[in-house]
Amino acid sequence: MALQAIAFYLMSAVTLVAGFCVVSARNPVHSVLWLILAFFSAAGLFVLLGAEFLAMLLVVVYVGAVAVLFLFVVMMLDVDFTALRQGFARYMPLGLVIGAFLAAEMILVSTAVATRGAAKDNDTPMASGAGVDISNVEAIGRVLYTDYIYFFQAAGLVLLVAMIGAIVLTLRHKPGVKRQIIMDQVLRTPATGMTIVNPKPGEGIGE
Amino acid sequence: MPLLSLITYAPLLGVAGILLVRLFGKADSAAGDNASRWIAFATTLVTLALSVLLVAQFDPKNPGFQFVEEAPWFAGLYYRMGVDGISVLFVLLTAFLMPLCIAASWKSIETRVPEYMMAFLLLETLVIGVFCALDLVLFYAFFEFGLVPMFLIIGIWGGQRRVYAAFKFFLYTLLGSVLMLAAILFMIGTTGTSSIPELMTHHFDPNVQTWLWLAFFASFAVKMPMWPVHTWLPDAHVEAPTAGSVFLAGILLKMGGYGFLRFSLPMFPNASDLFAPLVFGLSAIAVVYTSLVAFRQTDVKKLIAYSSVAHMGLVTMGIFSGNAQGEQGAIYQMLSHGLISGALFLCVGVIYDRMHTREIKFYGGLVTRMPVYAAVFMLFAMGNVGLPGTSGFVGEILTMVGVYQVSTWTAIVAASGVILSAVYMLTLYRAVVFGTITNPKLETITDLNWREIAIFAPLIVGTLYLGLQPNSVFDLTSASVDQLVQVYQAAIGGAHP
Amino acid sequence: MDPVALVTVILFGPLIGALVAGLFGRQIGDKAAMTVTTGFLMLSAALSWVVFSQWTWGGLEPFTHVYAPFIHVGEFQSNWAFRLDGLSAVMLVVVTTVSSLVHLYSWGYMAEDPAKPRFFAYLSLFTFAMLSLISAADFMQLFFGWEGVGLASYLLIGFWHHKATANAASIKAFVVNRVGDFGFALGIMTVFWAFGTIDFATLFPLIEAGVSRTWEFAGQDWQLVELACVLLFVGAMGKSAQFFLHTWLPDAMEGPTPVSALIHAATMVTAGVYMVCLLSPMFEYAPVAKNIVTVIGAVTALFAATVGLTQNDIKRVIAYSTCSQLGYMFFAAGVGAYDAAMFHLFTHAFFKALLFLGAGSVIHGMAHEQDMRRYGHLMPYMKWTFVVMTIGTIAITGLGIPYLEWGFAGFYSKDAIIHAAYEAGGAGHPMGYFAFAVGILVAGLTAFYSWRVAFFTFNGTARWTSEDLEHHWHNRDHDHGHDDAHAVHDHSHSEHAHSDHEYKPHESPWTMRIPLIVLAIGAIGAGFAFHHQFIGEHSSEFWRGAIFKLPAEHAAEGGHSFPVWVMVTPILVSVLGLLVAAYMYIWREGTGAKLAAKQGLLYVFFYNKWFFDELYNATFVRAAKWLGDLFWKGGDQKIIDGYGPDGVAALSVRFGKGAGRLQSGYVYHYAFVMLLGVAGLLTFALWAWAA
Amino acid sequence: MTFSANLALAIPELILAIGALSLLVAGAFAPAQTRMVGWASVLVLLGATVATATQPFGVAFSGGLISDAAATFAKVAIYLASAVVIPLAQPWFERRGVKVFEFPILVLLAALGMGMMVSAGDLISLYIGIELQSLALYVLAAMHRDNAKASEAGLKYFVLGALSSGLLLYGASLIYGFAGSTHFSEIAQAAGAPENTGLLFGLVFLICGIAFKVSAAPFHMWTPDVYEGAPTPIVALFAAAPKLAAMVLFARVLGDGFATAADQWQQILVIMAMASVAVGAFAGLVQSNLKRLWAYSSIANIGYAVLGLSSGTTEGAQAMLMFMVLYMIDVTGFFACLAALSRGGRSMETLQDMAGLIKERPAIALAMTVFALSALGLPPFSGFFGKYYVFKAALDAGLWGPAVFGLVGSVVAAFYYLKLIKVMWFDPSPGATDKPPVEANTIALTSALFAFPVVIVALHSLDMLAERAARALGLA
Amino acid sequence: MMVIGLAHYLAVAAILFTIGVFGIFVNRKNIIVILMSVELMLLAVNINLVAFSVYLGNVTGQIFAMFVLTVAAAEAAVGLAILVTFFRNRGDIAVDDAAMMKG
Repeated sequence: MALQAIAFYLMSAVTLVAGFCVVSARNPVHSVLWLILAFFSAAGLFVLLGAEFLAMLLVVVYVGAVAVLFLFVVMMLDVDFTALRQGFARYMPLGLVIGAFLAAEMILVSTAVATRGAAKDNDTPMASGAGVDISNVEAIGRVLYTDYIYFFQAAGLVLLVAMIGAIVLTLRHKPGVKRQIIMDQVLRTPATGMTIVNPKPGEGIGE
Repeated sequence: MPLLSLITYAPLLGVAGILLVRLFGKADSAAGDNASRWIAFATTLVTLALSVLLVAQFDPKNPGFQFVEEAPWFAGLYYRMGVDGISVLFVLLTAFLMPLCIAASWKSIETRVPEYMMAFLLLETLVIGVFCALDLVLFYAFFEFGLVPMFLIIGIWGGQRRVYAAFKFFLYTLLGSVLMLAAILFMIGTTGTSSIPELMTHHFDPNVQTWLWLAFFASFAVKMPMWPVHTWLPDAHVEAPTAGSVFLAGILLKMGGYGFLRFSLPMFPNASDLFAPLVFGLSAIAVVYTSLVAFRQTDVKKLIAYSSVAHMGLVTMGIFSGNAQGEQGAIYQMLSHGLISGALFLCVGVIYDRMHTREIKFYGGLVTRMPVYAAVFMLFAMGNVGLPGTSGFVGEILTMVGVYQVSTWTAIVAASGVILSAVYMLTLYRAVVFGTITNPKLETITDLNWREIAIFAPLIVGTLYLGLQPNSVFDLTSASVDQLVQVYQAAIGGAHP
Repeated sequence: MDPVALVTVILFGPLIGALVAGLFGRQIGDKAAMTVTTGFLMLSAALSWVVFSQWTWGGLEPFTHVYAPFIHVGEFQSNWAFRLDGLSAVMLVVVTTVSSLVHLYSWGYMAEDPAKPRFFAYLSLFTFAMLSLISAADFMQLFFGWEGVGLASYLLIGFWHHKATANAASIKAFVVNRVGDFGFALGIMTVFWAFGTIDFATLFPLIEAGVSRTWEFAGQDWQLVELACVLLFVGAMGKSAQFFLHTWLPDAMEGPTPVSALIHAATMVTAGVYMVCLLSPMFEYAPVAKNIVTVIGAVTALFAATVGLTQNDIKRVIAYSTCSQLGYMFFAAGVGAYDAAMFHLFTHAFFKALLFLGAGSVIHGMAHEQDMRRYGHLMPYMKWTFVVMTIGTIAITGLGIPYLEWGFAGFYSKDAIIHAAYEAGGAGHPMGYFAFAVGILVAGLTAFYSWRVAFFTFNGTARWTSEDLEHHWHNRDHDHGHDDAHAVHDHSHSEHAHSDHEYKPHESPWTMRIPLIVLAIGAIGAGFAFHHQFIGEHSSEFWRGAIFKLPAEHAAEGGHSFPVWVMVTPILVSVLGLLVAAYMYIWREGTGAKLAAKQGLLYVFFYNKWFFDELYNATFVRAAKWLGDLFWKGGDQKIIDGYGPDGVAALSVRFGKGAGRLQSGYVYHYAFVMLLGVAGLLTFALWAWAA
Repeated sequence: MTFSANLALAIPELILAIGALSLLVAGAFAPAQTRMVGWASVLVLLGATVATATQPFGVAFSGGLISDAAATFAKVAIYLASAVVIPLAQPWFERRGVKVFEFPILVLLAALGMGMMVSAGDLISLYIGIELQSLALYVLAAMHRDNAKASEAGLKYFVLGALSSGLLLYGASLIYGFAGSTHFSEIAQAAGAPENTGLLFGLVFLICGIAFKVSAAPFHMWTPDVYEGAPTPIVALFAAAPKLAAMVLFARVLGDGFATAADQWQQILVIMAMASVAVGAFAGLVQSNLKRLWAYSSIANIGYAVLGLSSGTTEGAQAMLMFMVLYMIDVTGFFACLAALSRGGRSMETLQDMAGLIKERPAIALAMTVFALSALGLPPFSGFFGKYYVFKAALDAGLWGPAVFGLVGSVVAAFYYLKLIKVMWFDPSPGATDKPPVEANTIALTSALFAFPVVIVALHSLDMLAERAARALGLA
Repeated sequence: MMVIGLAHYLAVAAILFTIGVFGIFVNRKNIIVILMSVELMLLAVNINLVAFSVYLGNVTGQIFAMFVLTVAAAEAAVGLAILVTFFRNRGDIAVDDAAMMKG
């Protein structure tokens, strides 16, 4: 029990500190790295809870994809980071007060939910799913493609939107770049490849 | 034959006609403008003819609503039209003034003529609709929509500060009427009906009545306008084109009084009784206050506008007197004010068209150049003063007689308006018409032309006829008014006859 | 002829004349317009005399003929009608006779005016209004006529509308009359409120029963009958130029002189008296109101006489004289001698119209000079005028022989009034003796100023030169301030009787002289001819109930058993006035001027009309202007608009700008606001759901 | 329930999804045929509309999808409003050199998301629906990618939208934790129980999240900036269909999930409604950009819709539905007008640009006048009837103060609508405008005709439909 | 303290959420950091969901969390794409710069 507690405190502390550093780091690259740390420790918390599949997803999806994407964009955009540093402190005190206030309220609310809600009688984590012998992955797998097929497909469409969006917004055909279009080459005939002009005296060949 | 709908929407046919002209003709062509004028004029004449037919077929013995049309609309609301002795009069007044407004704009409006004519015709439809509507929401729709054409008329064809005046007019009245809307919705919600005749017999709890009354009052008091929410009127009048002023004074103000008669008294009798002293007080203040203000004006139109406020003060007090003399007097006063103040604005328009200023100081000695004009102006000035023999007198004396029995002091204060109106009106007349011409620009001013005489003629006849034979109107209204008074008195347990 | 038809012709004849002349005057020409109006008036006058004689000797019974309904609203029932009774019969002849004579007179007097049709139309219109007033069967028609004559008066006073003074005077007349009408209207309302009717015939029988109705105000009960009578009398005060509301009458002399004769002497101004007499059934039940009438009448008589002593404008003197005589009539009515009041009204119409028209004749002859200080020694130039003016003066001063019952018109009526006042005093009327004393005193003053006018004008030395007249004649176009001139567009010098180009006073044409002669006959004989009917032994059968007296007061009237001094004092003071005037203006000519030059306190007070105009200017006029400006600029613009629409609009825009500043464009601000919203709503929820 | 039965209830969604996918493929192979893809998308949307109108009612996918009168009502409106945007926007983009076939597909997917929202019976479908819709809209806002304003608008929209999603999710997690389920029906049971505080806190977060989507104050801050920056035809989409979807979702959550706690959320909604009206009315007074102005106007109008909903009755829900549908037509028409107008190739977006429009383009100016008056709530334009329902519902629910507040707010707002009319009618024109494209013109004028006078006759049937829809929403 | 219950996880999530929120409205430097803050918020929500799921013995929460993850990834992609567009137009991603439109 104690070990679990220690693990919990350690990992949550890491998560929170890393999270704070994400926000407060001066260099965005550092922020991304802190973000990755936060995800890792959060994944640890998931494991602690017994949600191994989610933990794995978090690491794979977030660290593997999202965080790398962030890193990529940060590196790609040629931003002068030194110029971005001003103006943090001015806004800080008020933000802190509001943040603290909000946090206090949310903790209050969370406690209320924890003690009065549907989960109030459960002091210890339960294995999710129908039976104890079913693993976390299996439990999810059983419902994901049956009960939740609708959401699953819809989530796929969300990803499709993201894909289309990213393409629409960022894909550029630079007009100066010459591309090889095989079809055009194959379909080329003498009729399309050559024009016969009959220039009159003094006119030359127009465009 | 759905006569009321026909009268109401007949002007829209004119609008359609002008639209066609506008679509298929060249923009801003003189021919198109003329065609628009003639179409508008013909349409208003047709409407007038139909209204006369309406009055002819109207049964004055029947105190209830006649020519009722009914069709379900939505959410339990109905398209419901009908007239009683009170509203038929206002329909006639509207139809009567409208051709004059069009004729008065014949030469003085030269820009965007088709739009102007359409706005006026639309206005006619809406105003007649207000007087005919027997469903709360329908009434409100006509009532509110009327703001738009008037807004455009003031704003497009108005004077220097037309934008200010148009906005003030619109927002002032809108603020009043949204409160009325709240009351209307509440009434529909609690009674489940929006039929005005039904609501007239429905008894609201006195406490509820108080609030409803106040909400309706907010709208109608602004519309009348009553002191101290009258300040939009002088601005609107001064800036509006002549016909706009005529219509504003002649018809639009009457919607407030009509509203009091149609809603406040029969539907909220207890509240009306409760608030009558308030109305009396405001009206009495209005009469004296605005008369004094009128006395100090330097702008002819503004002076007449303020005088309108004073006259409307008499109307409100007459309405809330709750006896036959007061009600009839108020109705009559509205009718007469429609003619007289309309005519006075036309009188101003005549000289404004010629000189393009309304400053009193600019004028003087017009009588030597414009004797006919002087005579016409004199007649209406006297009507405004309430000289017996003109329609102005009948309304004034009856309202005061009515109020005197209920609130003697109010009548006494209001009667002092009789003196003050003479003061400002005669001072104005003297400054503009009498004396010798001192302003060289006036040397060439011309007297009324035949068109103008033709416009004034019906007004002159009307003013004098109504002044000498008011009973022909009372015959029309008395059944409805008597019923109104009876219901009201029964509701408040009054001892008055 | 059927009396209804007769009176209908009488009533509408002048209206038709007025309409024809007024609407088509330009088309049909001056002569035709004048002929039509004068013709109709003559007809009316002739028929009026027929009606009057039928009434007096032919046993015509009172009747009311309804032409059409006027206003019928609930119990408020009024009709267009003609009520013929003793009072209206008397008034008929007065009005139509004087009016027709004035019409005729105006042919000459207004000969050079370019707007003759308009003038005649106004005159006829006035006559119609006056006739509808006297023939009213209810208060509404009475009020109609009442204001109608006011309108005509306004139009005629301002007839020469290019003159600023005429315009001011006309407005003043109208407005002051309106003040009276304000009371009148309220009086009508009180009557309706108290008795539920405005029809005379229905009303009068109800009064005795309704005396006890009261209106509670300021913790006291006010008797409605008293209130109504007082208010109605306010109307009478305005129309008849009684004290406080008299200021318009002298100014009304800005109008053409025939107008002064017709409206401001003979007819319109007597409407107040007529009304009080007509309403005698009410006034009899309103002792307080009667006292007020008496006091106001007496004070007016005195006041106007004192002012009349000092004036130099010939028409103004006569105007004040009118005012004063009206005072007589009122206090007569106030003490209950309605018949005497009516009789004086009747005789006064003749001699006062005569005096005015005579004065007009003088003015006409003197190239429209009205200042008596520039007259003198006119007798040789205008003998006719002199004679009729003297007759008029005798009539107004009431010369006659007391016990012989023989004298000029004024003698009968004025003495009757003075006697009635004395008698009322004896019968316990609280104001009777006061009125009597004033009556005696004013008789003396009247004699003085009336003779002063006569002597100042016709006798003594000529205070004019022919250069003056010539100058006057030529400059009248420009001399608007004082000149009672004809219209500016007149180019008809040659028509005037100055062929030799030497300017001197001249006699008026025959069209003007005939009316003077007719009126002079009336001034001499009207009293003698009718005093039996009006106030004498035949009076009750003459009036036939038109005048009502409560029996208690009626009993005191026991014939002519007055003390000798009461009988002779009026005539003595009149003679005294005559002598003083003769002394000052003939025998010691110049005494008056010397007195005036001293500027004594009393003289200044009188000369400036007791400073009423100044007082009213300083109070009402300035207060109205000040309040008007205050309400307009302070009330409407600063307070109502400032805090109302304009203020709210400005405030809204400021709110809008504030909201706009919040919308800074920075995404972190937006996020911050959202967070504030969440925190706020959460907190609200915590707080609201805690219960 | 068989899978096919489930699918039968999701036919409109299927049509949209399959349509989007196939058009994506088609577009990828024939990128030049953007117009064709566009019209095909319109057909897909119309097909979905027909399918919606004819489909049976029921609950599918373990409560994730609800097909009922409310969903049908809203979906028809949403699909049609979305369909209108495609022909409106494509020529607009083409004139500005943006020729992408993905645009109609994104609209299809957004419509699909909105459809999911209005059919949501579960917190997860709620969330995914919202995100599907939002992501598509973020992209659409920034679609005019060479335009600095558009990308800034997209960015702001995205950042704040993500924040709101976070709030919404946090609320959803609390609700799930308290109720033990994500199904509205089970949440309703928990909400009915005593000591439901935690659930209601979750609800506050959820409300905040949805309020962002409808842009109710104080979650409105994005609206003016996004409206101003985003391409005009896209704003026509933003302002109409998603708002309705979010409002119906709102009603569904509150009605299906929290009907028993109506007293509690009513107060919050009233506050938001009043704040929205105030912000919309006052901040609009000082605007000179019309799109921005209309953003504030929409904030105020959403305030009215929320007010209607806050009455917590079926009548209130009906009022909200009526109001939203009528408002959608207005706002679509208005932005169609703006999209139709240009002067010398430059968009006309400010008040001053509209000077003298009545002379230049009488039809469009008249249409804009109608929309302005309708938004003002002046009878007999459609906006009035919307307000009629809303205020009647509020008054019947005893919300006196808020109703009067809202009415007075509408008077304040009237000022800026009048200003627009004033500029168009009273002021002289600075110069000729370009010929408006036929699609935009048609849409604008049709909408205007609906706003008046067609609405007068349409009201009767709309009333019935909305009433049926409102009854399905589970409010008392 | 030693027994770790649901409330503990919820508290951690609440604080993490606040940090995320805080990051959005306190940050004035860099829009990318704002996007990362959003990810933190979603992470916090996921902790909530998973914790509930576990303590309720109900797999829905985990599935919900999974969808949240999916959507978060999509959101990140779209967000970054928009950011890139913005950067291309403005040459900068300072938060203060994104204020062309205001008022």
